[in-house]
Amino acid sequence: MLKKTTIDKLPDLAAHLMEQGTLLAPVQEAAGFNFQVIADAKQVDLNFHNTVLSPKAAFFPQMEDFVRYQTGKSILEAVPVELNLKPTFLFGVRPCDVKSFTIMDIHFSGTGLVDPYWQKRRQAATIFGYAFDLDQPAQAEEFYKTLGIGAADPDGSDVFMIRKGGDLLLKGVTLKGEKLLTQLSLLTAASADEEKYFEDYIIRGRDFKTRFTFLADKNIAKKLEDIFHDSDFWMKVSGACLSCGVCTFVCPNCYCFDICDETLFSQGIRRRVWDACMFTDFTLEASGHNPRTQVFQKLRQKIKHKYSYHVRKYGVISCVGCGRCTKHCPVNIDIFSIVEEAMKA
Amino acid sequence: MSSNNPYIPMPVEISNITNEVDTNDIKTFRLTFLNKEDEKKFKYLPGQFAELSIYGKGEAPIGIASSPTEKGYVEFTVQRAGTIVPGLVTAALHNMETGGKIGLRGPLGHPWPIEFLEKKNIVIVGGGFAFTTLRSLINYMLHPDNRSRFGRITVIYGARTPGLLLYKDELAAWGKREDIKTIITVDKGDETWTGREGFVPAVCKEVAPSPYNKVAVICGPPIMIKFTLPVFFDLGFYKENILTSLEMRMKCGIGKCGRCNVGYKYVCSDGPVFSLAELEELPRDF
Amino acid sequence: MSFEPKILGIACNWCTYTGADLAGTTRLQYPQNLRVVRVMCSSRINPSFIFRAFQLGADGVLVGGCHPGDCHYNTGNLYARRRLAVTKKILEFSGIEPERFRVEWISASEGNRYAEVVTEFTEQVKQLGPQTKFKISR
Amino acid sequence: MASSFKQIEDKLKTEAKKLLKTGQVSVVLAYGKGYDDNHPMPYIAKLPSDADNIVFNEYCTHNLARYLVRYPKGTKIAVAVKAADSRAVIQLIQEEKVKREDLILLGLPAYGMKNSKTGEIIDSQTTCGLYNPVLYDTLLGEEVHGQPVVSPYDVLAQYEAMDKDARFEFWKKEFDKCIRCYACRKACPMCYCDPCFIDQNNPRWGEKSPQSHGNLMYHLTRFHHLAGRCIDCGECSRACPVDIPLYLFHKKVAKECEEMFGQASGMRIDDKPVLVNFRVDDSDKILE
Amino acid sequence: MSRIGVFVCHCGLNIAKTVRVSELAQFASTLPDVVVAKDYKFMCSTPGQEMIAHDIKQHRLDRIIVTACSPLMHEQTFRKVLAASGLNQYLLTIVNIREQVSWVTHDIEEGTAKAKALLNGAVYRSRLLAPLTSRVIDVNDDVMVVGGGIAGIQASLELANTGKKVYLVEKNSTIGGHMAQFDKTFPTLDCSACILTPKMDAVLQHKNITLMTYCEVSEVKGFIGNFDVTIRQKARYVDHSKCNGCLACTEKCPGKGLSEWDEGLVNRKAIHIPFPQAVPQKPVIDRDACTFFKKGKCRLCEKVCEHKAIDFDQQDTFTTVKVGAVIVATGYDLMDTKPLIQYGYGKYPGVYNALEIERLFNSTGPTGGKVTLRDGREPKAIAILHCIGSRDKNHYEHCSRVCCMYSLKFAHLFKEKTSADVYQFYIDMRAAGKGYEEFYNRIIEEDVKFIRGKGARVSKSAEEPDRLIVEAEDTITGKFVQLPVDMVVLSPAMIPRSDTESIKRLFNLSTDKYGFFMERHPKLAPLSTMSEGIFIAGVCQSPKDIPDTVAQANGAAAEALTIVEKDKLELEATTAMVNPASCCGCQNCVRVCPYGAPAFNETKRVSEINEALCKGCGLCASVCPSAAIIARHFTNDQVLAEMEGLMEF
Ligand SMILES: Cc1cc2nc3c(=O)[nH]c(=O)nc-3n(C[C@H](O)[C@H](O)[C@H](O)COP(=O)(O)OP(=O)(O)OC[C@H]3O[C@@H](n4cnc5c(N)ncnc54)[C@H](O)[C@@H]3O)c2cc1C
Ligand SMILES: Cc1cc2nc3c(=O)[nH]c(=O)nc-3n(C[C@H](O)[C@H](O)[C@H](O)COP(=O)(O)OP(=O)(O)OC[C@H]3O[C@@H](n4cnc5c(N)ncnc54)[C@H](O)[C@@H]3O)c2cc1C
Ligand code: SF4
Ligand code: SF4
Ligand code: SF4
Ligand code: SF4
Ligand code: SF4
Ligand code: SF4
Repeated sequence: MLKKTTIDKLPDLAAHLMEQGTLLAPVQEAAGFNFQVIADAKQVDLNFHNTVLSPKAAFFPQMEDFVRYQTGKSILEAVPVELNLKPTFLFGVRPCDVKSFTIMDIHFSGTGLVDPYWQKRRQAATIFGYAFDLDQPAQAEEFYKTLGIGAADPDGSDVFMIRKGGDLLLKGVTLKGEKLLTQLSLLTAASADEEKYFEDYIIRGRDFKTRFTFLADKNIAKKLEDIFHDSDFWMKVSGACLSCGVCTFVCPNCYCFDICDETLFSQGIRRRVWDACMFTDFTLEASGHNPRTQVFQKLRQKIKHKYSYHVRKYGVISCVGCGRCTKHCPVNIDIFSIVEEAMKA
Repeated sequence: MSSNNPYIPMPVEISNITNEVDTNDIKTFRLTFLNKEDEKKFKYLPGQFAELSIYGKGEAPIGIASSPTEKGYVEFTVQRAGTIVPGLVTAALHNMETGGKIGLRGPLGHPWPIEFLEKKNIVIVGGGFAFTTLRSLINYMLHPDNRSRFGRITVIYGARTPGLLLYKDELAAWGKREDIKTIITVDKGDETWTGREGFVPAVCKEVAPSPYNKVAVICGPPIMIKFTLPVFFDLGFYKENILTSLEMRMKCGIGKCGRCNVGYKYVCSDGPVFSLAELEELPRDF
Repeated sequence: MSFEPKILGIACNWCTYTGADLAGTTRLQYPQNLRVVRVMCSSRINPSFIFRAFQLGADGVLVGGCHPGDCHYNTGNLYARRRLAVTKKILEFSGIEPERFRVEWISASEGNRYAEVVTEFTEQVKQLGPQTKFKISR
Repeated sequence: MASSFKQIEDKLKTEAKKLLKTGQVSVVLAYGKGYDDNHPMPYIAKLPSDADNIVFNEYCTHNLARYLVRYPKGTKIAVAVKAADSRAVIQLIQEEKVKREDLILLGLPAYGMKNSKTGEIIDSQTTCGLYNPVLYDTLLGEEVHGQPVVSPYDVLAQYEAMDKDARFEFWKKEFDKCIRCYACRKACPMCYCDPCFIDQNNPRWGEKSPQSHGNLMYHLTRFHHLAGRCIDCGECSRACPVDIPLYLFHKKVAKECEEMFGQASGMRIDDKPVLVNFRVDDSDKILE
Repeated sequence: MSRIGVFVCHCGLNIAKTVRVSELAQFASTLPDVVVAKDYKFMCSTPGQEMIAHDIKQHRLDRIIVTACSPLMHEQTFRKVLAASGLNQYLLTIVNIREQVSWVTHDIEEGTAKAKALLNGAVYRSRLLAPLTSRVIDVNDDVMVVGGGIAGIQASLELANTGKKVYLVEKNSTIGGHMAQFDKTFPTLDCSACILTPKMDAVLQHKNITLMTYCEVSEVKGFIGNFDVTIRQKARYVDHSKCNGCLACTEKCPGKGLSEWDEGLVNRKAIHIPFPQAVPQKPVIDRDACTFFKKGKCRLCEKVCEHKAIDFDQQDTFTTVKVGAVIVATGYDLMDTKPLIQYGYGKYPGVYNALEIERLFNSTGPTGGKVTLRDGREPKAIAILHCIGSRDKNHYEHCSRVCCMYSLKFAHLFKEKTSADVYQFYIDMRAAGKGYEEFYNRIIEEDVKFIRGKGARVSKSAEEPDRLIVEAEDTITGKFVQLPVDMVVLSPAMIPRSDTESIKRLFNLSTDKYGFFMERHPKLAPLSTMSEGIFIAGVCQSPKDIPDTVAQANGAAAEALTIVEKDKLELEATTAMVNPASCCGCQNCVRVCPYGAPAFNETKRVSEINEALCKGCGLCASVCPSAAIIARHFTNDQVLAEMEGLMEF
């Protein structure tokens, strides 16, 4: 059943959620919006287009502690860090970012060994998806539409939210979401008109215009494979790339990590931290051999990983078209223009 | 969480250390489990590897050198890595003594395809210290319970100098057996060396095993692999019947951390064992 | 108990370290808060060493070298002077009290000066109180 | 009268084409089309026909000197340089990373550059504040005159005046934001080390995890590495996805270096970088 | 993972009084990797050392920490213990709890706490120590001496007499240096030529000395024990292998140039030997003065030379020799006093500098030893002005040390050769030297007038146009003096050679603020330099007189001998090295190293350190941004670990 509340009451809604667990929601920061653990219900702000950093950190934090140990003491005294999670509410996630969770699920908990941290954090969370505003044009660098993700796609959310003027319409998508909504007494039932508006909105969202509209994903994988050895092509498109890690760190679908032992005064923590295929030491072996040293190799890895390898391995592109990589690239490299060019090559 | 957590190592104790070579930088570590359940869970086959873990230093993926037929312990043959700046984990390991306790995560990766090898004649080609998982395979096949499952076994093993050959005692023992043919070669012998001299690819060509019902299992330094593969290909071995094992920098060992891919394959979880046919599908450049 | 600061010293082998020994041989008394790392030349000091010292919880850092012109390696301390000056400015702008970081030229014959400097610096750091800004808290 | 961006672009195209055609250079580092006009990209022209793709507009902020070190010694390169970019080239020449005789500097006088991310005019206080290149072989437009000249260090006053605890809190807040993507060092024309000290694990200079102390170690050390070398182009701050005002710190260090050693970075080819140099009569006062 | 042994010394009560030593050992034994920890009364005693040796064996220790007195005291002692026990000596760490703990506090709590912290730091560091071995190199037997003044001559002879082969490189066409210009030498007043020329001859005759006059060093490569020195033989235009020194050529030659030897007071021929006793006695052609070179015609010398020794086509040639050590003895110049316009040198013919006066006294000089003014008059009053440019904050702060003495010598000679009144204008008299004060007293008795006050100005006398007025403030009477004289002698500062910069660069020497070569240590190593295997002697190090110069020359010869006497040399083990995998090619190390040890390898695009040149200061390691330099024994990880250990408790 569709529920509703008003934007004015957002702090109350937030406060309710905070009573039940941890609330993560967009907050205005100096550099733009970002998800934060909400301490003050009034901070929650839905007047954003999308967040600077993707919400992947909610499930795959940049730093995850595995074990605490003491050097000089036996391994038997090392203590695994247990995750004691409260229920978590991830509030106001755009459909493309929601989609990224389902893609990452395949990697972290859907195939091979299960990553317990990802899985536990996922299980503890309820996701409030939040449709884009269809009357606002997409930002130039976004292209999720191309990848079959609607601007108001509720898939993957537990609760999906659409804004209608000063109102916020909420619908339970999963049983978990539905149950939660019924508990939230401050929500009222929506009218039939609103229900219709909601359904139409979702359909309308599928046709929402973004920059690229012509590609079918399967071809991308094949085509990239074909031109793998065309280093001239890769050199050309990577000419400006700095091989920094911005595009990977802001990407909701980049999952590479490193495991580090960080010790101080013989107290240490083994933890995982984000890593990036753009970094020098990513593939550097102890012998000094490094299979990927040149910028073009690194950028090729990144692009092929997302649009080709990932498709071969998991059957889905590892990109949701959020456009963060392009937007934040210091030299304005547009990953999708490269894919587009590859298709022409 | 920890019991099912693939990132948390099991505690093991170093019960024996063997210095393998005269340069002192390759040692075999025999590890015994400190928890009996861990030992039970640690079911592996030749060709798999594990992450050796030392808190404060890190982890290093190392191929399992012992055979699952050897009960009560697992063995790893480790080279001290890094020429100028020593490798963190391997150097620390080399500084350890028996009784030292470390961590172990695994078994990881795919083994040599044992079922596929059954009933076949097997040529094992090893070079340098990359002989470790081959040793595991040989000992596995030679075990009385298993020997009958496999056809003829030929081992061709080469090292730069006699001092750099691993598992010298075992090599000698195999040499005396009837059910395995062992050919040892060194690039350059010394005064005491009475065996064969010459590079592995050349020896392979000379021995020229017929491809009939045969599988070649090859492990060694990249340069050796590069020249040995064509030899077998020319001898008429099917690409599917030439097997090798790859190495790439890795961290998690379970296909999550994203760094050891060659094309769409992860060396840790899809490999490290690949057939030549599979490799040819992958890009030659990374 | 009054605040007893931990002070990290880095002293060059030829002048300041020897000067410190001289302070000992002449039985001069000074506070025991300073713990000295011996390096061959004050120019060996990497700026990161200083940052790290504060992260490790040093309440003050004292660097000692030969007087300019007397460097055992001719010009080492002339480079060090510039590099450490920049280090100090960086510390200052990052918000650490610049008084917590001091560079002194103390020759091998200046045992008394060594004792004086240590005494005075320890006193100064005491006044400043514990350094918590950079200190890594776990 | 300053030249328009379009005029400069045309000259840049012509000049690049000429240089490539005559074989005077094998590479022209300039700007090319991005996915829209507001997002041009560094562009590497190698064929005379490539020159047609060159653009120059108010969003062409990138410091192309960054790419020079990628080419093998002896490669003849023409590089389009704005004010700070030319200083970067000078600094690189001082550091013997590039040779003057291998370079042709196409000077771009530019006023009113805009930030691609925000679309706003870049406050010249956040950069070196110069409009005309310091060094060039050909100037592809009229020198900019009559625009307000700002001291590059004016912007610091407010921060210098801060109480030290407040300043510490200010920086702590800023550095805590850092996600360690290293865009700052990669965008920096003077950060050409590969590997960077922070990439190394034996010893590990700063923890890899993006926590206060690792971040602090990375940034403070980087500021030190760039002391007397940072040419104040502002690229690091513009590259930073979380908008850390790194330029402030760099400016402060640059100001101090200039005061202590009497030399600004990237102004004269024959200078020696200040921290690998000394004067016997440097004053001990600088340590106070 | 290391097996560390900690040995805490009581040093009788020296340490034990203010550090609880057994508690310290107990504390050590709780630290990770510490296998044994013991305390003992006197660790440095034989039983103490034996205990360490024994424990190394018994506990298979691989790191030793001795917690005792300063490393400057006993590091060597304990290193030997390690070496004798088969452990690399660099695996020793000394914790200084005597000089820097127990002796500087009375408080046993404080002392013990600090000792613990220091020990903990040592344990942290110790784990990361690596064994080091020093490289051994072969040593070349021969020595090069640069500069053929009295210093160079003396050093060459000394070395040659021990049987070593010496290359003596002199830039002029003769050896002898300044001393050859003098008439008499203070304080003994013996004839300079009489004592010098035999030595010059001995050099020429000595079978172990290769004399290379009219030569300059153009390149120095290598390092101690193994220098490759390239020498440029300047074209003489006379083939010395043919010339027999008859000097017929010099008579006919029409070309004229100012005689350097006579300080430009007279001319000499274009083809010339500098002075009659020159060694070698073979002429060279001064290209700038030669009529043929100037006008394309002449060649008179060629015609008269019976031995066909003249060769106008001669070019500079280069030879490279290998030597094990080098002595630099390039001497000094006198300061050019022309810019000091207040003294009128170069303006008034009556103003002379000291070396010109030396030539005037000399019987081989321009006047044949007669003291006359330029216009031939005999001076009636002479003023000698001390400290011109020396001891002067505006010019050279240093004292030139010999001026007082030679001014006295001049006074004496003036008195001897003329009837003039002689006045000394001095700041104060410095006569510290054997027999110097006596010489001073003797001169006072010779009726020389002393005016204590620095000569301030020399001007032309208004009344008598060919006389000069010297102005000064007499600091004894406080009166302003204006003294009319005929001749003024300036005693200019002795300053480094004008080509000091290039010599400095060639041999990688450093200079003090005036430009004199710097010794390694002013007291303990006054003849060595920071460049190993390179020594200095004579005035190039600092102003001094002949006795001191000769003493230094002998000393330098002995120092050089200690090197070339050896077959092999052990090099410093704690040197720096570049990890090429991390080097970004910034060349900072190359720019800063005081010894030129790092060099950039253009092909590999990384820097490399020549360990033979490296002294292990570690400067390069701290300027290396990408932390590529491993400063052995003081590596980044070792220092960082030690700091961590020091700060833990
Ligand atoms: C499948 C596989 C099997 C291997 N089997 C053996 C073996 O049997 N014996 C043996 O001596 N060595 C083996 N290696 C190589 C061994 O993993 C490296 O030498 C080791 O990781 C170096 O670690 P370090 O901490 O000493 O070096 P560091 O330089 O400190 O390495 C830092 C980290 O980089 C990673 N890394 C560095 N080099 C490699 C590398 N070559 N391969 C994978 N990861 C690397 C590791 O995560 C390591 O912890 C194997 C590698 C792989 C991938
Ligand atoms: C006016 C005057 C009077 C003095 N009278 C006395 C006295 O009476 N008694 C006394 O004890 N002292 C006297 N001294 C001091 C005395 O001159 C010095 O102590 C002595 O000459 C120093 O000898 P030297 O070999 O160090 O230098 P020098 O005599 O200067 O000899 C240096 C030699 O090195 C050569 N040379 C220089 N550069 C190079 C080069 N690059 N390559 C090769 N060769 C080079 C020069 O040509 C010269 O031959 C007097 C000094 C002066 C100025
Ligand atoms: S594409 Fe852009 S953001 Fe990504 S590594 Fe290259 S320069 Fe950095
Ligand atoms: S690759 Fe770029 S567009 Fe795609 S999900 Fe990642 S950040 Fe978004
Ligand atoms: S921060 Fe320092 S080491 Fe890193 S790239 Fe910049 S200059 Fe080099
Ligand atoms: S660009 Fe910004 S976020 Fe990235 S490392 Fe630099 S300061 Fe940190
Ligand atoms: S300072 Fe370091 S990075 Fe620079 S050239 Fe020397 S070794 Fe290489
Ligand atoms: S340690 Fe000192 S002497 Fe050695 S190379 Fe480095 S700077 Fe030169």
